[in-house]
Amino acid sequence: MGKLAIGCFPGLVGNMTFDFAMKLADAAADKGHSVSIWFSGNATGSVKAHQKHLKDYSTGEKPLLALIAKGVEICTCEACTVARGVQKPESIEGVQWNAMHWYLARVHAADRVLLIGGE
Amino acid sequence: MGKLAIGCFPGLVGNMTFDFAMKLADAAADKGHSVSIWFSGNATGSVKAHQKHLKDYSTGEKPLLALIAKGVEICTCEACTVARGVQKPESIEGVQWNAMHWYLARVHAADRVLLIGGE
Amino acid sequence: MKLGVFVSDFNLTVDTLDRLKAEKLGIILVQNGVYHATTKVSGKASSLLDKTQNLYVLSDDVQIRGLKVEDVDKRVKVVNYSDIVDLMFNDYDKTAWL
Amino acid sequence: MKLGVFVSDFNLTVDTLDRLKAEKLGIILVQNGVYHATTKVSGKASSLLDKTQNLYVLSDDVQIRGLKVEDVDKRVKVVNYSDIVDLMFNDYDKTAWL
Amino acid sequence: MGDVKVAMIVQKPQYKGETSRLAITHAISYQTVEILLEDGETVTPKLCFIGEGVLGLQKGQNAMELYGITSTESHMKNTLLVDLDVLVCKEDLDKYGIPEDAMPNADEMGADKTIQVVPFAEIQKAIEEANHVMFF
Amino acid sequence: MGDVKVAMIVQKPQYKGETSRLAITHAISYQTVEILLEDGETVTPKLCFIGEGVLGLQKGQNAMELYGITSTESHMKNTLLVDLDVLVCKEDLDKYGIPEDAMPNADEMGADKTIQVVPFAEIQKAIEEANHVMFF
Repeated sequence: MGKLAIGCFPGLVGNMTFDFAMKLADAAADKGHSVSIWFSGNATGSVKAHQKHLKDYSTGEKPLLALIAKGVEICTCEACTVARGVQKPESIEGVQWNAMHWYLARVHAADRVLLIGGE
Repeated sequence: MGKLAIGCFPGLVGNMTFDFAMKLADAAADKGHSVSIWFSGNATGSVKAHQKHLKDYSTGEKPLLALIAKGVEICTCEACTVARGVQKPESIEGVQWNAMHWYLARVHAADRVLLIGGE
Repeated sequence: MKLGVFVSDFNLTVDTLDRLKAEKLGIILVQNGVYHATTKVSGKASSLLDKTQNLYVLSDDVQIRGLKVEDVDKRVKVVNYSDIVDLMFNDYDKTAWL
Repeated sequence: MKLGVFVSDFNLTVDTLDRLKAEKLGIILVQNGVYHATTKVSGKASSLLDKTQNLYVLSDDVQIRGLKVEDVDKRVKVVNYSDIVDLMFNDYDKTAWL
Repeated sequence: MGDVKVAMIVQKPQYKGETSRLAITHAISYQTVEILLEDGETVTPKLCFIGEGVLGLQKGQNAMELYGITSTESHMKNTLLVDLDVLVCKEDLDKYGIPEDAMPNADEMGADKTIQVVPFAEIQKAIEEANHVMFF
Repeated sequence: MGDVKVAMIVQKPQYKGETSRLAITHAISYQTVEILLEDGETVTPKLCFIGEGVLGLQKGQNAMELYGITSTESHMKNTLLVDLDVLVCKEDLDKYGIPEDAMPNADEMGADKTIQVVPFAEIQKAIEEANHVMFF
C-alpha cells in the first residue's frame, strides 16, 4: 500500500474543502494506505477541542478523532495555531504540533501528495 | 455624527480583509462616529483570547482590544463561535456574544452598513 | 508526466490549466467544480471538458447540490471518494489542486 | 441611488458591477483591487476605470504591495482610511463589498 | 425609523464556502430581531440570488445524508415559512439552464410564500428601495 | 529516496489571503527538514510564481509599518538567503508590465541566489521534474 500526504489550508466550519480532505483521507485509510495530514492557515482552527456540532455547520472534531482512531497521522502548524489563540492543552488529543518542515518530511516519505490551497 | 454597522465574515490571521475592517472601524471611531462590528463565519475565530502575535501574521486580539477601549461595540455570532470550539470564557473580554439578529438590530439603527463577505 | 488535477470552482480565477502540459492529464471535478460536468452556460458545455478525455466528477458533490447523476455530461465518469484514491495512486503520479 | 462599491480583487469572479445601475456610482479599490488602478494587463488599463468617474484607491494597500502613488492611474483619487469613512457618510448612501 | 429594508444579495454558489449559507440564516433572523428593537420597529430583508448564486438552490439536495449538514434547500424552505421575500434572477436561471420548477417550495409545510423568479431589473429595484445592501 | 523535488507554484497575489504567503514559508522550511529525515535524505523545493502570483513580489513593500506584518519582499529575501530556487514567469511579468528589476534581491545580505525570471516553459519543466507539485 501507498503513503499519502495531504496538506490542508482552508478552515473547517462550513468550509467544505476541509470536509473533502477528511473524506479523502478516510477513504484512503480504509483502503489500507498510510495517510498523514498537515494543517496550515485557517485549517489549524480545526484542532480546537470541544467544537459544538450544530446541524448547520460541518464540524472538524468528529472526523479528526475518527481519523486518528484509524491511525491517520495529523499535525497542525504550531505558529498558525497559536497565532489563532489556541494552545496545545486546548487542542484535540492525538493531534501533533510541529513546524512546517514536518509536512516536508511527510512529503519526502509520500508516494502521493495533495496540497489543498484556498483560504 | 453617524452610526456605522460593519459585518465581517473573513477570518483573522493573515487575512487582510479582517485588517481592513479593523482599520476602517478605527478611522470611523476616531472621527466620532458610533461603530458596531458583527463577526460571523471565520471572523469569529478572532475573538479567541491569548492570540500570540507573531510577526508573520496579523493578529485579531490587539486591534479588537484597542477598538473596544475606544467604545466600538463588537459582537460575535455565538453559533459560529462555539462551532469552532471557542467558549465564552475563552474569548476576549468585552466582546459581546449574540445571535444573528443582533446584527440586524444594529443595521436598523445604522446610518451606514458595510457587510464584508468572503471566507 | 501523468497529472491529476482537482478543480473545485465553476468560475476559475487561474488560467493554469490552459498552460500546463501533461502526457496524461486527468481532471477531477469536486465541490463547485461539478457544475462543469452538469451545467451548460447559455447552452454551451464547459470548455474544461474539451481539455482531456480523462474526466471525473465526485458523486457526493453532485448529489449534495440537488443535481442528478443523469445530469452529468456523458464524457465525465462519476466516481466516489474511494475511486479518487485509486485514481491518485494508480492512474496519475502527481496531483494538483488548482 | 448613490452607491459606493468596494472592490478587493483584481480578477473579479462576479459580474455584478456590470449589471448594477446607480445614479452615482463610486468604486473604492482596496486590497488586491488596487491593481486595477496601478497595473495594466497587456498594456491595457482595467475596464473598471471606465465605469465611473468616482474612483478611489486606498493608499496603504498600494504601498504595502511595493507600488507607488505615482503608479496610480490619473483618474483614480488616492485616499486613506479616514477619507473612506467620509466618502461612506457624505458621498454615498449605500455601500457594498463585492 | 420604523421599518428598515435590507437587500441581501447572494452571488456565490452554496456549499463550498460558508458565506452564501450565512446570508440565508442572517435573513431568517429578521424574525426574532424585534426582541432587540423598540415597538413598531422592524427589519425587512429581501433575499436575492444572482449570478452563480442561483446554482445552489435546486430541489433534491442530499446534504444531511452525505455531509451531515442542513441543506440549502431546507434553509430555503425556512425562508418561505417565515414569510421572507426571496427573489431569484430569471436571466441567470436561464443562463445556467435551470428550470423554474427546480426551485424549492414549502407548500407542503403550509407556507404562503414561494420563491419569486424575477428579471434582474426587479432585483435592481429591491437594491434601490433598500436602506442598506449586503452582498454575499 | 535521497532527494525529493517539490515544485511549489503560487498563482494568487500576496497579502489579501494567507495561502500565497504560506507557500513561501513552507518552502523556506526545507532548510530544517533534515532533523526529521535520515542521513542523505533531502527535500528540494522550487518556488515558482505564475499568473497573478507574480504581482505581490515587487520591491519597496511597506508591510511592517502599515500593517505590522513581515512583507513578502522580506520573505523573498529569506528564500534567497537559504539558497532556494525562485522562478518567476517572464510572460506574466510582461503581461502586467512589471520590470525584472522590480524583483527583490538579497545581494546586500550576501545571498548567492537571485530571483530567476524565466519563460513559463522553465516552470513547466520544474513541474515535470518534481516528484510532487503544490499549487497555492
